[in-house]
Amino acid sequence: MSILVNKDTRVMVQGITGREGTFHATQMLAYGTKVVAGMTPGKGGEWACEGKVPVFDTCKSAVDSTGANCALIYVPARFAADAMFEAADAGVPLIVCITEGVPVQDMMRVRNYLDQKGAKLIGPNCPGLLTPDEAKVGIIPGYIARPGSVGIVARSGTLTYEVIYALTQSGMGQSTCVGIGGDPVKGLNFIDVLAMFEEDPQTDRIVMIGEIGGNDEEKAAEFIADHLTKPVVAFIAGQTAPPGKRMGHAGAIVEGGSGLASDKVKALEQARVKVAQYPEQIPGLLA
Amino acid sequence: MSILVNKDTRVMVQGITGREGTFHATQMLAYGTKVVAGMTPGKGGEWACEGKVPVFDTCKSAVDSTGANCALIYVPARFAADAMFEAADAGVPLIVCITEGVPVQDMMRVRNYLDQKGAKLIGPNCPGLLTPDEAKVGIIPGYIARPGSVGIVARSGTLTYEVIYALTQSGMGQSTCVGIGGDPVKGLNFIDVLAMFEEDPQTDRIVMIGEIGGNDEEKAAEFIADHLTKPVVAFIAGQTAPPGKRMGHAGAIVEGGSGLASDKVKALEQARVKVAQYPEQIPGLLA
Amino acid sequence: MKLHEYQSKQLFAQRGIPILKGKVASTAAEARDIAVELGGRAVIKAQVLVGGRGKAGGVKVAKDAQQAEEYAAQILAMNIKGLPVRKVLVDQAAEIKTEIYLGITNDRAAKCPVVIASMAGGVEIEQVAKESPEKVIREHVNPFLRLRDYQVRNVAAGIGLPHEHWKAFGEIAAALYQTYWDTDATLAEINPLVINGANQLLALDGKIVLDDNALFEHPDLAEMRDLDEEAAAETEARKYGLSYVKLDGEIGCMVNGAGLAMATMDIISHFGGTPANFLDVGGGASSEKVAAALRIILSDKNVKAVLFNIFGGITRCDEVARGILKALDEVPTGVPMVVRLVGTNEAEGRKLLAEAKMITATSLADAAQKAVAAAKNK
Amino acid sequence: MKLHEYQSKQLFAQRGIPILKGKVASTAAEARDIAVELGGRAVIKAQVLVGGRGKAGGVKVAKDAQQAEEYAAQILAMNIKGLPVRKVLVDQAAEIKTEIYLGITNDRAAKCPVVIASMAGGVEIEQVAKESPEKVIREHVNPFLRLRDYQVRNVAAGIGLPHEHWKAFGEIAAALYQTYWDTDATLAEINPLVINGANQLLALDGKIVLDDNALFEHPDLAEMRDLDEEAAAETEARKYGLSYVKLDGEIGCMVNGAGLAMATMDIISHFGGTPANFLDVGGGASSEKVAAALRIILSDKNVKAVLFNIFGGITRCDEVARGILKALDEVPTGVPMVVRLVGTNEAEGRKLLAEAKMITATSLADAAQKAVAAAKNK
Repeated sequence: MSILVNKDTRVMVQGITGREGTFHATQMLAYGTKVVAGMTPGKGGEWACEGKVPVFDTCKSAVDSTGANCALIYVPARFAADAMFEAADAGVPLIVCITEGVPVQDMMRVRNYLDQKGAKLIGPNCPGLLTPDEAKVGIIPGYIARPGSVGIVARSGTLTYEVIYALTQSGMGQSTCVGIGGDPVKGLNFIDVLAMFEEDPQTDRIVMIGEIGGNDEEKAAEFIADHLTKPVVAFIAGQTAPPGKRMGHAGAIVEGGSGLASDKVKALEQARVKVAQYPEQIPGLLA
Repeated sequence: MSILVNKDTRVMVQGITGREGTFHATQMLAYGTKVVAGMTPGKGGEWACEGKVPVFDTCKSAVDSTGANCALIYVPARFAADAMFEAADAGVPLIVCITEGVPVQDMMRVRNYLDQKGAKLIGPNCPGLLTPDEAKVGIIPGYIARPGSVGIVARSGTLTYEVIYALTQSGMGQSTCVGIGGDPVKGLNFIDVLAMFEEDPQTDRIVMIGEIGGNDEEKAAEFIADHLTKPVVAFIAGQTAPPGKRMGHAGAIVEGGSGLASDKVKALEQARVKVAQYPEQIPGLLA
Repeated sequence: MKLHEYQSKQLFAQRGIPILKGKVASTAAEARDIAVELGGRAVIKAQVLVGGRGKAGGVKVAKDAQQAEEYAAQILAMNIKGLPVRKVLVDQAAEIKTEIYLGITNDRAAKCPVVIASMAGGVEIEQVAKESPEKVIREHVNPFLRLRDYQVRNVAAGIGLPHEHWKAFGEIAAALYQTYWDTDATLAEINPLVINGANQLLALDGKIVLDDNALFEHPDLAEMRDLDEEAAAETEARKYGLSYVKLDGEIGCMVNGAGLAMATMDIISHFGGTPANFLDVGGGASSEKVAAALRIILSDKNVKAVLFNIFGGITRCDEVARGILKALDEVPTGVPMVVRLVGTNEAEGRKLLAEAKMITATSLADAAQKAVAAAKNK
Repeated sequence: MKLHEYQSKQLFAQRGIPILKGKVASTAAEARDIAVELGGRAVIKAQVLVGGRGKAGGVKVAKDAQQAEEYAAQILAMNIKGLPVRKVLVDQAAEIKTEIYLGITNDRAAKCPVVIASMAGGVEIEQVAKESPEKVIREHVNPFLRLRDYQVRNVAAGIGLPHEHWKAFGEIAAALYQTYWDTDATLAEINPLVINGANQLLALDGKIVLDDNALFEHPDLAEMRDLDEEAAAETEARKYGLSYVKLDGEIGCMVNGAGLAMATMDIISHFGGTPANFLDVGGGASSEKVAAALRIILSDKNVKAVLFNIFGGITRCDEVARGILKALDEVPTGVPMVVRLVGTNEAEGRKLLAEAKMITATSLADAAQKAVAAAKNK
């Protein structure tokens, strides 16, 4: 078992004929992921990734023809909202948006609409999902991961890699790695993913990587205290970040005295979550 | 039992300080309906209907203060959409809109939003609801009705009265009378109300009054054939209406060869529904 | 409210939909001048608010200005489905390679706009839908999201439009949706949307039907109403907020409520009479409104009897009775009147009418039979 | 991106929000002239992109033009929280009866806009919310429905605004929402919204923060950025699409990924060093971008060591290595460099850097400790 994606996940890549789209779709195929369709308007009928993936003009036709049940989005930010609307309208139940820089007002409408449609969203501005040896849906480097029992959920992409790498080095494999992304308005949040890991029989421990901005970590701490039986280890990035400055991610900003790393650490510790001081301490805290 | 409204229904009247709002709210009070609140922006703190009903500035404050669970709307057409949005946002589960002339594009957004909120809508452009001797929510004249076991659902207001009158004259009382309204995009439709009557223990027979335009009657016929055990008698107005002309109601128009009365009668007869040739035949067909 | 082809195409062109050059003429001489402007060859098209003008001979291609004048004269002399042709549109002629249907309308059942398209354009879409449903593509539009680019691509892919036309098609569809939404239309249709000899997309014909309920938001569009195209009585009725449709029969009807008004027409027909009109005086009808309604009914010279059928809800029977008496004061008439008043304040209403010499009835069937009899005796 | 008070109020005024007459001055003499225009009495307000200018003495009421000049001179000589004041806004003075807070921002948790209001205006709303939460009213807005009139009434009723002000308040709230939505703001705030001596509502102060992700849609707003208000290196970084924030420490950081960049700063601090900057070279960083990033880091004279922490995902380690080598060619430096490369094409990257004299590390802790040591030895 695992969560969200596995070897049966059938992926449609939106923006497959772009440079990054082609590169990562090829890597996903090499990893063994079922990339069943590509979508680029006006290129329907072509083939991508050296003839391995049929390209469609619309999500609707891609889904109708291939039974894709997961959309992976690599289109430029100005087209990202429409790409998500289109995937949801085509009936895709899981949408993963890698694209960075999507305006937050776009995302408010997207989330509202996707919730109506019952479609799950991961991202945007995220590295996607990885269930080791089953499916790589996004840009997490596959070779650093090993199958195992640790579930990872993180707002940051490269920090996710860092943690996967550290776990693998320590001999701890992963059930599923979920990069939920660094935007203020996004799809699945900590709580949603934590609940899935709690239900997943393969997962026995969880790593949660937060950062400054918002109060999702505080809410997750409350949820952990109330609903989780599996041990959770956390790390919060941005202890040294100055207030009022956006630290790369649109969501990573301390504003009006809220979103502080110290508050998040405190909330998590109150929920009896062990909090690492730097990523490489995590394997030790999990053991 | 009855459907939708009964003696416990707590009604908030939006537009209570208008001429029609005051007139009908007074009639409703006289009938024994629990009119617990009025709403007119800027008149919060006043009292309507000779000091019997407190007026609020917002639906939110009216609902918070009085526990109203049904909104009745008498505001002019250009404010009707917002009145429905406001009632739904205030958490009112049943909204009845008497107002005629609401633009259909407004109604498409209203229906979409109310469905999201889980609020039931009756109307617009309808006479409202009457559960004899329990609650009058709208403008159906109370004195023509008697409690009984016939459920009535109709697109037309005065035709509803006509049928209630004919039934009462013949000694047949009514469980609930539902005027769903004559607009092309509206709240509850025949199927929704038929299903409620089927579930209602008090109702043992049903009268359905349709008219030209759209194909709701055809769909209702299908639904009756598949799901109803109680006998249904129908009447369809507009046998002699010329095509391409809007017959009063925004929804009453034969267009592009669809919406014909004859097609509706045929569909109903195929579903073994007895169809009256004029309203006064209905009591005979029910007996 | 229906707009003419030339009006619809103006609204399209304002939002960037390519149309052919053309102008409206009311006389054959004007048509000739326009044809000269356009270079001679022209299409002459009757502007009437009914379908089927093509089959009726209301559209002709003229090879030069002389012929344009001749054809315009012929068409301006026509009656199409009872409507006299008062204007023609004189358009450039186009070489047509493909005829596409593209329309946006309200889907009552889905409660949202729907884009309808087909490569089988140029004929009525209802006919195509009936005969070859697989040729008709429908795309529902969320009224909050509005028409998205990908939905237009769904449509283009669905009808099999070649890629080379997608960009132009997308712009036209977006502009058509904008027209539909901006004008509160219940239908905005391009039929045919053609691909011409130069491989360009052009709206050759256009049709817009506006939502009467939304006209208060669009005074500019309300002014586009062609009063020549409707009975004078209908225009008059609108002034008073009355819903009136003229029919060909002998029994005038004044009813409150649209459904009851239709039922009244039907029952007249059931008992062997013919209704002269549909008339809904509306809820809460004042005596002024009732008087105006009676004047309008009696302005129809075919009317041999009048049936009043009032079921009081918002409308109060005494108000209606006063209106009838007032109207009879103003418009003395020998036409027999049958009155049925039931509902709110019915006793007061009956009392008021007691003195006037009117035939009264309590049941609808009784009232209809009396009206039919009165009209026959007249 | 933050806008100045005077810029925010311009955007408000364009949408009909009443503001006081006023102009921006860069010199005391200009301030005097503006005060003369305004009739003498004026408020002189420092225009800096940080809060708390009032407490710092950056707002003063001058009784005449002479005093306006003096106060402007004083304020233009100030530093507020490290930022030099380069402009003052010279506004009409107003008699203040009531101070209201009215703001619209994005509610991350509710995933929609939220209107926030309080009768306790004039101070920071976070403070009011903490001390007297019952005084703060919140109304969530559906992003498709947008702000409706009844929601504004909910807010007005919620804060207990007297009926007489509802109309003006409603118009201001609607215009504020329009400003917020049109500009893709993450915050649009009027604080205080005052009721003046003549019982009128006026936006006395204004603040807009724009969504950097949406600036591509608003080139006009992007041009309003005040480059004087940020470090030159931040301006330079933006040109290259780099996320850079200058800090006060000694160890320059070049990292890919915002989270990892923060974690790198944190671990430097954990091991006793001080980070000189936050820098995210982004996903798929090209060698040009990396070279630019290095130049920017080294332009900070406090930097005593540089830590490269690259975890390859979209970013490929060999590309990064090439960028580093290219930058070192262009910007010869004696600053010690610690490099940690892990992930996609890590072997190729390491090979390329093998020849350059760089301190390498594999673990993050090791890299941080080496960087801290290198900076101390320098």
